[in-house]
Amino acid sequence: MEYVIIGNSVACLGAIEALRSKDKDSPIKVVSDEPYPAYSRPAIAHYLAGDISEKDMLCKGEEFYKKMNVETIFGRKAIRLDTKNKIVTLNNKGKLHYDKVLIATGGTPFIPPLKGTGKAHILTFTTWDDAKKVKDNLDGVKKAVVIGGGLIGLCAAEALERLGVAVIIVELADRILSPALDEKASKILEERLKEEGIKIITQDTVTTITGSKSSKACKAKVKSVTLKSGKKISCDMVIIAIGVKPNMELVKGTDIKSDRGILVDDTMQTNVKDIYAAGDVTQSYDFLYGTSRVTPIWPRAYMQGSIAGLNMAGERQRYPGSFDMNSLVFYDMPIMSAGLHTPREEGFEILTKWEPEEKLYRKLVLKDGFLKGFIIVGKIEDAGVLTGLIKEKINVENFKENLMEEDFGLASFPKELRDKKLKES
Amino acid sequence: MAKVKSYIPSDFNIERDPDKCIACQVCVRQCSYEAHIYDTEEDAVNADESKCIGCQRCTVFCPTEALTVGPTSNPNQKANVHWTEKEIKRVLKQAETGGVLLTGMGTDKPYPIYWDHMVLNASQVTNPSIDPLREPMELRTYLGRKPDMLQFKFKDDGPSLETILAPQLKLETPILFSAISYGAVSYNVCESMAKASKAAGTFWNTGEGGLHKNLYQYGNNTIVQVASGRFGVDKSYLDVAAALEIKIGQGAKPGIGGHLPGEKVTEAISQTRMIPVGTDAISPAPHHDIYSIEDLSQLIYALKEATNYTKPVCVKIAAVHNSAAIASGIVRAGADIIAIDGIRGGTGAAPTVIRDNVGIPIELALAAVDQRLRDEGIRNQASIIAAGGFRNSADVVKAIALGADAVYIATAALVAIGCTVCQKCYTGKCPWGITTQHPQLIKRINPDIATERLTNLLRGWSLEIKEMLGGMGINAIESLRGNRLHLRGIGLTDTELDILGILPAGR
Amino acid sequence: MRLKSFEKDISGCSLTGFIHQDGRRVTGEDIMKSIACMHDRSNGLGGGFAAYGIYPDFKDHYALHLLYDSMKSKEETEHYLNQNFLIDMEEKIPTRKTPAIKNPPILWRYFLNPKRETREEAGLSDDDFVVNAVMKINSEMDGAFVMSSGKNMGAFKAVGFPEEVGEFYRLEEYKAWTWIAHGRFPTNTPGWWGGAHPFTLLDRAIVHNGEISSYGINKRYLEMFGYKCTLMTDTEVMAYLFDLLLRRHKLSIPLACKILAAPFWTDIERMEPREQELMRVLRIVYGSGLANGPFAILLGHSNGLVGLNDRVKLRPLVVARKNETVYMSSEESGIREICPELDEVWAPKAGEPVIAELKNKNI
Amino acid sequence: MKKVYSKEEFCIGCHLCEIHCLVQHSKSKDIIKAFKKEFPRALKRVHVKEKGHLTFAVQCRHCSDAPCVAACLTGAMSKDERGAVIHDPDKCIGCFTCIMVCPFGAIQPDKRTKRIVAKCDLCPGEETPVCVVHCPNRALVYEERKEK
Repeated sequence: MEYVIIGNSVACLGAIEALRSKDKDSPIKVVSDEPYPAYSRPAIAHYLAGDISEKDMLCKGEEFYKKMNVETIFGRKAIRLDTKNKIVTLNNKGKLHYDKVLIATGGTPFIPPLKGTGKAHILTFTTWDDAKKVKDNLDGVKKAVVIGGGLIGLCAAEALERLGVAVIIVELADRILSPALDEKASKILEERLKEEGIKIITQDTVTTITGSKSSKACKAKVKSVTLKSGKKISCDMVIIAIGVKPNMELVKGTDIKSDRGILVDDTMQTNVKDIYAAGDVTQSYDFLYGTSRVTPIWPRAYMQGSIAGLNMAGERQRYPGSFDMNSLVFYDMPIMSAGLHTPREEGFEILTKWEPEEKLYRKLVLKDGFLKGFIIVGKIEDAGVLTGLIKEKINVENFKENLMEEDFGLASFPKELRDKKLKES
Repeated sequence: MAKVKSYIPSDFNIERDPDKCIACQVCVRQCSYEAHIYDTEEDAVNADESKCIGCQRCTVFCPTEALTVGPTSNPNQKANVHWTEKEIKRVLKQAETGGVLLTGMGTDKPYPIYWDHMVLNASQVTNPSIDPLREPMELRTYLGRKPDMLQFKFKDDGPSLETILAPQLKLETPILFSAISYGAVSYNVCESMAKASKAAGTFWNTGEGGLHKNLYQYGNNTIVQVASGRFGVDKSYLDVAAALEIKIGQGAKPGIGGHLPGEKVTEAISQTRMIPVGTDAISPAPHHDIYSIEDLSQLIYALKEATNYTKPVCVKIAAVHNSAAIASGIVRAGADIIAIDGIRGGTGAAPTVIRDNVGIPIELALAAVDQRLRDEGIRNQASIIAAGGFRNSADVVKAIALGADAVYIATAALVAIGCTVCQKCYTGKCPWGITTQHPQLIKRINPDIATERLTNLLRGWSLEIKEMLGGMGINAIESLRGNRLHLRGIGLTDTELDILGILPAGR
Repeated sequence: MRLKSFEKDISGCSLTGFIHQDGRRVTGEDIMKSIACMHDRSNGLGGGFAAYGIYPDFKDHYALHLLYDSMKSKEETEHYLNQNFLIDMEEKIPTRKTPAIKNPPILWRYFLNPKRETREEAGLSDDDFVVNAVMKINSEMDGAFVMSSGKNMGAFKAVGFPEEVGEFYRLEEYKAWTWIAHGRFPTNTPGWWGGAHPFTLLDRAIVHNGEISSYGINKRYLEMFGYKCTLMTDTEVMAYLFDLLLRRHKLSIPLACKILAAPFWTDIERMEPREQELMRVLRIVYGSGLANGPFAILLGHSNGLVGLNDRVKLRPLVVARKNETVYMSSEESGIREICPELDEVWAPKAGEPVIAELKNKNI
Repeated sequence: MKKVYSKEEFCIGCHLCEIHCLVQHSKSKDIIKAFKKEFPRALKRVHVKEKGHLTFAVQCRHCSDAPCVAACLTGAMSKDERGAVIHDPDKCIGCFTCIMVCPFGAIQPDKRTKRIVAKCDLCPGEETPVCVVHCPNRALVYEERKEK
């Protein structure tokens, strides 16, 4: 049995660990266009801000692959997938045979139609290299425009601001971090960011980037951006951080079915036998929505990776489905949101509480006695207990009144439920 | 009306070593009297000494030993041998409350402790002492009515017993846990005594609090009490027990009834006592169906009938002036065991004036009762359990030499599981989780630990008793029982020696 | 118990005895030899003998051996006796002058039976009547002491070494099927004649070597049944315990022995159910009768001889048999001295009574 | 594997487990220094939960399929050879994703820095975790149980 994994992020790690837990010696090859062992993408902003060292960026360290007896082919891109003959072709013409292959190519940054790109200091913010580029080009940068008020946009913004760069965020939507947050939470966060001096422009977007003349000596430098609204903002760096979309180049022209992401069944197998997919590249089951969605979140990717790995190794293991959840911390303000925190349909019971002076926000969404989603700003210590209630589909009817307590946790459970959790864990 | 300004100085000083205190607030959480207060701004712990009862919970639990709690260092200057600080405080207290002063545990008045005026004998030369580590040493004791003689039929295949022996309690060590009611103490304490009794092969006593259904499994090691309030008494209660005890009196409060305040009567307690939740449980001073010895006899036989003569019936009285005559009457009334509780016996709550002034020491009562029953030739007909402030194994040995079959311990048992004899049981806020029903405080007794501590105590005392027996050249407890020749008195008057039936040391 | 002072007679001792189970009667020479050979186990402060079958002509009479300090006490006692008994014969107990035995008291023996009417008034059996008389004389009659009170038997005791005592009483002139003897080693006040062993009540005579640590409770126990322990000796207590158990409670000798030397609970638990229950009840009821502490005793009675050790055997006792004769002694030497060739010799186990009886009980 | 379990019926809410946990994870391992001399103060990894009369200590359950390990964005959470879930503060970026997915609320943020989390490591090197050793009422036990 030969395994090939395309992509080397968290889904890949999950797959390797799962495969090796069942199959100690079949060869595993990992192909990645990035030169590094798996690192923490979500941490690139912290890397930029200097919170975390190079070595600590690595999820498992160099030795992991050796320990797991995995052959790594880093810095090479898989460009073709021959599903008939089970061959993966690399950009160096190299060919890899597989019996089972996992596509974990993640997402690629979404670049909006822009005039005046191709100048220096116009950077995306998805990979470690992106972050490094930003770092290397920082000197002399006073003011940066961040396109996109999503998660990565805000992370980049905070990092830059902490590095002493004036930051303007430009967000197309009417608020930042939609859909991860509801309006209220967005507002609270927006306030907080503004306190720190970050400017936020919503319902607008950059159309043109203007800059200095380019010469042989050096590329043109960014001078300013012009917004759809006509507003012009001078700046000397532009970060494009709108978000990512599933990276599906490899399946183009194959018989592998995809929609907005690669479609997989509950074993993470695509419609083509022996071809699996996991992570941000997939479009998979969300049990709260009851449909398949693209949910580019890290924990989900790991889980899918390991489910895929187990099934590839012949162990039947169903993917229970996941749901959206986010833990955000900006300027020491923790925010968590999970599941259906802002349902559009009827029939949901919504409990909210807002304490302005402490900046405490708590919002729970229930349906038929079950917790479906929540948003918490401030006291997040026991939020995991709520996540558990959603994940384990526990009926909360008879202790609903406790749910809104800031310190709601196991202590607020009915005894039998608490015992079940604590004594049997 | 404005609150009366209290003139009562604090009883205790709380010293906190600032170099050691880490403000972890363990003391704050442990003190059920709120004598320790955490100051959030200062992140420091302060004390309100006026609230301290000196129970030492905080000093024991302080992880850095930063605390010392001792008697207040500025004792009332006015105090003298007659007007002691204690007496002055009592007057002040009553001046401020206008009520009866309550207290807990046994009297702390310095009445003579006769145990400490008796010494034991040991073998030298003419007969060998016995080493309990090498030779068998028997503590097994049977409590119950014994016939004066046994009758046998002598057949070819050997003698066969004609006499039918009255029901007996079999003890592996001559120590039982004395009556402490569920209500006065928490369920966990009861469970611990029950488990320890089972482990040690002895008995515990429900007191007048009834028996919680969960503890029925320990029935074979349980003596159930029938007291003037008749709380928790029904058929199953009598049936499950190993023996029954009619409580006439208690050493700490002879002639006084009991009173469990309503706030202590929780759901579980109301179930067990068979009274409504939250109602005061008041046991009358006398049994209102016992106004005479013949009435007692009727109750004794009523209980024997109810249990088909399968269980010994014990009658417990407080040691008072004419205990001997009373005891003789009780034996003739049909009791199989008499328990005599001396003036130093404990209580969960009693008027201080009663506790400190009514009754007589167990040593004298025991000696008098044993001798009286022998003089009347009825000593076999009932076993004697002595109670009231037994502190150690030597007290036990001396009591048995004076004539007791076994002893009841209660205060010692509670001390074993944490009690510091602070005498505040009646407040229901016992910081050691013993005399309380407070849901937060009762958790402080973990029956696993308490059972272990109680079993250890019984084991330790039993080993010491064996050592003392061996020294006297005796290898069975029955040869010590009533064997007053192994006692000698020190510093006692002729009259005291006479009552105790012992010789002065040197004779 | 109202003790003014207490000086219990503590003593070590030698003891020996034998029984001819065929009823053959022999003179006192053997027994004297036997006890003499254990001379150094006694210290000259007391010796004594009991003999069974010595008064065939008066075998239906109670034979009372008395010692008197003075004529006055003799008159007083005889006055009492005459009131209550029919005395068919009385005489001085024959003795011989020996240097060793100094100022002997007046020694007198009576062959008598209770007066029917007085006894019936008292509503007592003959035995009880006699026991009461013995108690009365020993406790109330100043200077009078009953050495023995059984039928067809007698006790002979004095202060001195046993062999001297035997010589003094001319024991070679008596013939008995059971002889027991005792040499005393008191560790306190010089013994007095009454304090010497054997201790007797009715036909039971006990010689004893040991010290009973349970004396205090044994005594109080007996007092509950009306016994007066005036002599402050363990042996007296032993004698009364046997009297209580055998005569008044009608227990068998084996049962009585199991009370004095009770088996341990652990041993009882190993017995088969019926015996187990029997021993359990025996201990529960007669706990105060347990003789706790070192002892070896010989109990003589009309029909036999019993040897018993305490429950952990802290004192010596050797038993031997030759044909129809059973010997019991502190030391084997005491037996070999009078019967060098033995069929068997053994040391009885702790608390295991050795019971030898006459083949023909009505000689 | 052996884990620490809490018996709430005997937890007296003294918080000694937390105190000794903190000391165990301090530099000096000396209770007085740990509290009075070491700044920032070491972090406790056991947490006494309280509600009315109910108190009990919760620490990491070291789940076999630990969601925090799966969810950790940086690999700061991992399983060691004992099967215990351990946390590498250097890798931790304080995103609190672990907190978000821990169904026990056993992981808590550092109240002061509001970033790094601290969690139970079962006291490596100790035969029994110190919280269990120092619990005065045996409300904490260290034992093997079947996982449901």
